[in-house]
Amino acid sequence: MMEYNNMELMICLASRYLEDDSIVVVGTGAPCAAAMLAQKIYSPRLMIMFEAGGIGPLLPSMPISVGDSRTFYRALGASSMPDIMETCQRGLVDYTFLGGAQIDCYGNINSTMIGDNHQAPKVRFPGSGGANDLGSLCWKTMMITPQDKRRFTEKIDFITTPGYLTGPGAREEAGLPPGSGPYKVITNLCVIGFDDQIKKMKVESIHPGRTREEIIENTGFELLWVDELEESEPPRKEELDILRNEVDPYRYIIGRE
Amino acid sequence: MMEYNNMELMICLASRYLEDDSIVVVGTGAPCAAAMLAQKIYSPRLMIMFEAGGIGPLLPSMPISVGDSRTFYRALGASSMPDIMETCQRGLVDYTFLGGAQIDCYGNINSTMIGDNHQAPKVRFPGSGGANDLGSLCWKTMMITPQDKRRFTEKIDFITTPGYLTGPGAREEAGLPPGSGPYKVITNLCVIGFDDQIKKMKVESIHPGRTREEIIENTGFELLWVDELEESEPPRKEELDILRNEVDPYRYIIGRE
Amino acid sequence: MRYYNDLMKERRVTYKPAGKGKIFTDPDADRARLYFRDQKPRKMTEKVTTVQNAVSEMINDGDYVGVGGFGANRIPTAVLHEIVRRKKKNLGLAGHTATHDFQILVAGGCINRCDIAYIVGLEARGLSKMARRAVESGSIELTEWTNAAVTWRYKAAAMGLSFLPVRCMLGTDTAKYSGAVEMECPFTGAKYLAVPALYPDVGIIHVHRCDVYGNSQIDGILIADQDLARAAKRLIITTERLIPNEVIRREPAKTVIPYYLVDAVVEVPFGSYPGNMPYEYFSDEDHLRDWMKAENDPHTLKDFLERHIYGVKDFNGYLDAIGGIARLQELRNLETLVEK
Amino acid sequence: MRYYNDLMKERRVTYKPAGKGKIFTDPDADRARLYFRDQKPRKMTEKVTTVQNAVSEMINDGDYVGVGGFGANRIPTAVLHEIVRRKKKNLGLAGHTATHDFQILVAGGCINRCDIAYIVGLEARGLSKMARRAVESGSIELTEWTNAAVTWRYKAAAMGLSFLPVRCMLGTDTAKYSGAVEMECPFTGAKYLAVPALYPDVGIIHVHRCDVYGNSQIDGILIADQDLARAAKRLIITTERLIPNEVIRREPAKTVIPYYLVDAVVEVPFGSYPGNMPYEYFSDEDHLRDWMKAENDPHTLKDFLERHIYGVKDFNGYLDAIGGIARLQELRNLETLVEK
Repeated sequence: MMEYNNMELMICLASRYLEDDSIVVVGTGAPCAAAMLAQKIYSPRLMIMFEAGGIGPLLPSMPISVGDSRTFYRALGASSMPDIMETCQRGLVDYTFLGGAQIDCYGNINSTMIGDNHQAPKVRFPGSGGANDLGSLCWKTMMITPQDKRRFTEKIDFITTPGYLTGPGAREEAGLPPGSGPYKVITNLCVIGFDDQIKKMKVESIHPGRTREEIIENTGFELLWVDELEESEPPRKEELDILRNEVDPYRYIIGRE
Repeated sequence: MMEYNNMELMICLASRYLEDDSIVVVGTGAPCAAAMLAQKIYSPRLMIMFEAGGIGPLLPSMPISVGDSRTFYRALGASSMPDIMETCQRGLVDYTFLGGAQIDCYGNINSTMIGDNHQAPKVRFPGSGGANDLGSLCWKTMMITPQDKRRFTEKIDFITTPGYLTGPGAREEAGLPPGSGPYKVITNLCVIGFDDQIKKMKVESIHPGRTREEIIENTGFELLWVDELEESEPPRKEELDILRNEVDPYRYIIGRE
Repeated sequence: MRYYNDLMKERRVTYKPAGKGKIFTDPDADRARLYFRDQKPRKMTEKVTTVQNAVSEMINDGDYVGVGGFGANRIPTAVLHEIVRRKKKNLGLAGHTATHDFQILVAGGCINRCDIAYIVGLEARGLSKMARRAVESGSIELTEWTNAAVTWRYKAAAMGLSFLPVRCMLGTDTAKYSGAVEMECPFTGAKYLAVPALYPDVGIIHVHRCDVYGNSQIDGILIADQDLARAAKRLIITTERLIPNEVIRREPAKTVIPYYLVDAVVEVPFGSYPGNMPYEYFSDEDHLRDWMKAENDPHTLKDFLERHIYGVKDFNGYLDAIGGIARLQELRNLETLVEK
Repeated sequence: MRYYNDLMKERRVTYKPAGKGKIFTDPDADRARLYFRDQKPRKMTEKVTTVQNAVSEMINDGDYVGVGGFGANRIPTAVLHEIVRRKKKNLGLAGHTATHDFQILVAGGCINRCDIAYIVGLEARGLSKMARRAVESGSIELTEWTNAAVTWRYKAAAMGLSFLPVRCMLGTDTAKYSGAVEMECPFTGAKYLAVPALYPDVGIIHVHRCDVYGNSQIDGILIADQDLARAAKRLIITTERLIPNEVIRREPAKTVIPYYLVDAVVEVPFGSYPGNMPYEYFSDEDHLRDWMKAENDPHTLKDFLERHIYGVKDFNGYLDAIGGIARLQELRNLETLVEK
């Protein structure tokens, strides 16, 4: 078995969920690495978009910004932020990837602040950026995140981006597009989906060497579990080779762990 | 004194009202000829826009369509219809020129139909096109039109484009931008403005050889008259020379009379 | 500093239909989203086909059609003729400065309803008597709008919305025969009309060049085509020429219509004839005049249509009938202002 | 066929503020129209000036500013530095993926209110500790939005409207700290948020090339600059290079910003440094890292700012301080992927 770190594991697992011939809007970092890896192995015609306007680039390297010139290098299109956001709003974008400081059992994400005073927060994060937009308007939202009690909490301090809000029907009730919502959360411990009925997080597979107990210990709310809990398939040699040699040769992302 | 026909007269008079360093949206025909003439004599930096997207062309000849390639020949910009209409809506366009089949004392214009059955009109005209938009959103609307009782009527069959609607305050009441509205109507008989207070047509000058009686006979409603009624200054030699030799050498417009 | 929120509190307002015109297409953004998710091909696959196949497979009787370009400028003539040849019926049309395109479809008896901004006329060329008769006969159901209103209705759809607020049409009969709704601004209380998003069943756009996947470039003004392409449920692109994907990737900012909006691609040189194609060829004013003249008499018109549409196999047959390469070369010289 | 009007009748609906965030700018479209009519120069006149004059004449303490580009891509750095050098105070900012631009203005203590989409962070580079401290101290009044919401707020203004309906932010705390209003679609009854038009007092945009009148071309993605340029009451353009008007007229479709939107033009080669300028030079990641490192300690930061902003005469002085032409040449090679 090959050695790999948590970041490599999460990126490899995430890459397998991006269907060929679909469209994904990604940010910088792990999501972009996952999309690039998917393109190189599983989904050669996966179309990567960036919220600032880049459409289908032949990425020469990992972008530093979702608006830098790599995001439209030899691209199919170089348009604008409203064009990309309206493409999401029109229902043409299948996947997006988000991160965040806190997440709850419904997949609601906080990337705005810790504390209860909005005007002078204990800790301030960047805010939504495009996260709320993408999580509202793309069909399937995925997350790549380390898992611990601080991040996976019963109640997050600020809902920056909607998951399933308060449960079944809540997105639709709020006016968000029916049929959209969180899809997978890929952590350093497991892969989590969402229960079809109650829209809460449901563990689908546990990474090699991790245990159910470890996952429970690192989660601040009660998790659901699929009946036939599987072991996540670890990174394949091909995945790691390409991730390390082609996608992120300078270890900008995979060296971060 | 030089010979000239009605069309030449109207175009020459209209050209004098287009201030330099202003922006005008025009259609094809006489309005475009007036704008071109103004550019060549009085207002070299008058900026001509066309509703389909042309911005500031060096018109090589009279366009046949407001969307043909002449409308953006060596232009400053070649954009889109929403861009031009939004530029009007934003309040950046000073003048526009409209025509129509009927007009009333408030400058409301009908270019849609004659009759009272909308689904099967007695006579069908093209409809608004951009006329309603331009007459709603540009600051000053001008008209070039022959004057007769059929056209200048008490009640028009269909208000395609708003003039002052039912009088003072009516445009604002309807939600149209304050400060916009009809400005001049240039006919084969006279130049008509609008009374500041009651917003009805008010004759400002009578063309050479025409009489007050003739104007009254050719108008289906009561006209106001300025106190110091002047004679319109006839086309100057320079105007006619440039109009005939440079603006409309093939007499597409001025040959129509 | 004034804060506008100080003016804001929960309040009741009225939405009131401004007109009795019918809305011919579904403005619902959620249904459009589901259609786009399930039916729009994300796959970057070759979409090159023939005009015949594009029309027979993608345009059904009863469909609502949006035509690109502007009347007789950059119009998809080949597809319009094929619609007539195949005797498509009961089409709806976005009459967004519909001039020669309207004339063609009405000559074929293809239209039974129309959102009007501009119809019947051919701008400076005058009016089509035939189209006028058809409209006056009451055979076409009519809803009034304006050029801006229709362009904004496309934009509403392109933005993935079900409506947009506009400041035109207010106070007029145009509004009274439209499908707009009176509303007010949530922030200022200003009066607006809301116009419903227009998602046509089919969009047809002629472009200067595209690749086999449909990534398209247009030279010069776009008119409303950047929005129509995004609003249309199905989109047929005809193109002056096919180009390698490599050319698209060389200047990505020139891509006005990306492949994922496109369902069919057809290479049709001179495809806007007798309309103007910017930088390529000018409109054939003689031919357009002949067409209008033929409308003086039903028999003459029948012969004219037989000679140019029904009696020819395809668009190249039409181009042969009007004088072929020699005539097109003249129009090219007219367009480029080359003096010979 | 279903007609949507059959569903339509006059009805009462509710507008309800979704949040308690302040709206810092006037969304009123009529007042904006009057400003544009009376203050926007229609005259196609030379507008070339210096950064110093542009900032002193066109940016006042208390103004609300919209910055073009995207954080550290195609940003008008020279103007931002000059704002800091001149110690402008109490500015409002549209924090539309404001990364290095936010960092510069906060370092200068210039901002007292901010519409947030994205602040404090520098994307993949991490967070600015100094900016974070400033925000956490409560010294900047904050209203939450999203990138799309701010881009659509610009678009509302660019369209000459006072609001637009959007489908983001719904159901979240982002909305609760925004200035959006809950409303519904007049045609479908679907829930929307209305966002107020954002007409900044000043827009500042760096472009690839423009003529002396301000007719501007941008290569690559536009981000939100086509709308910001139209929304801004005053607009300062900095440009990599001035070009003759003749070049503009050769390809009119490339004009993203026409002259009548522009109030001042300044030629600033390398004007987006240390940001990325597409096709010209890549971002200077070393310098951005140095800046972030300097923020670890107030004294170090003071020295850093003195060396790069306060202590240099102008933007060329800054470029000299970071290594001059030699460094810029390296960044050019990085951008164009030339291997040496």
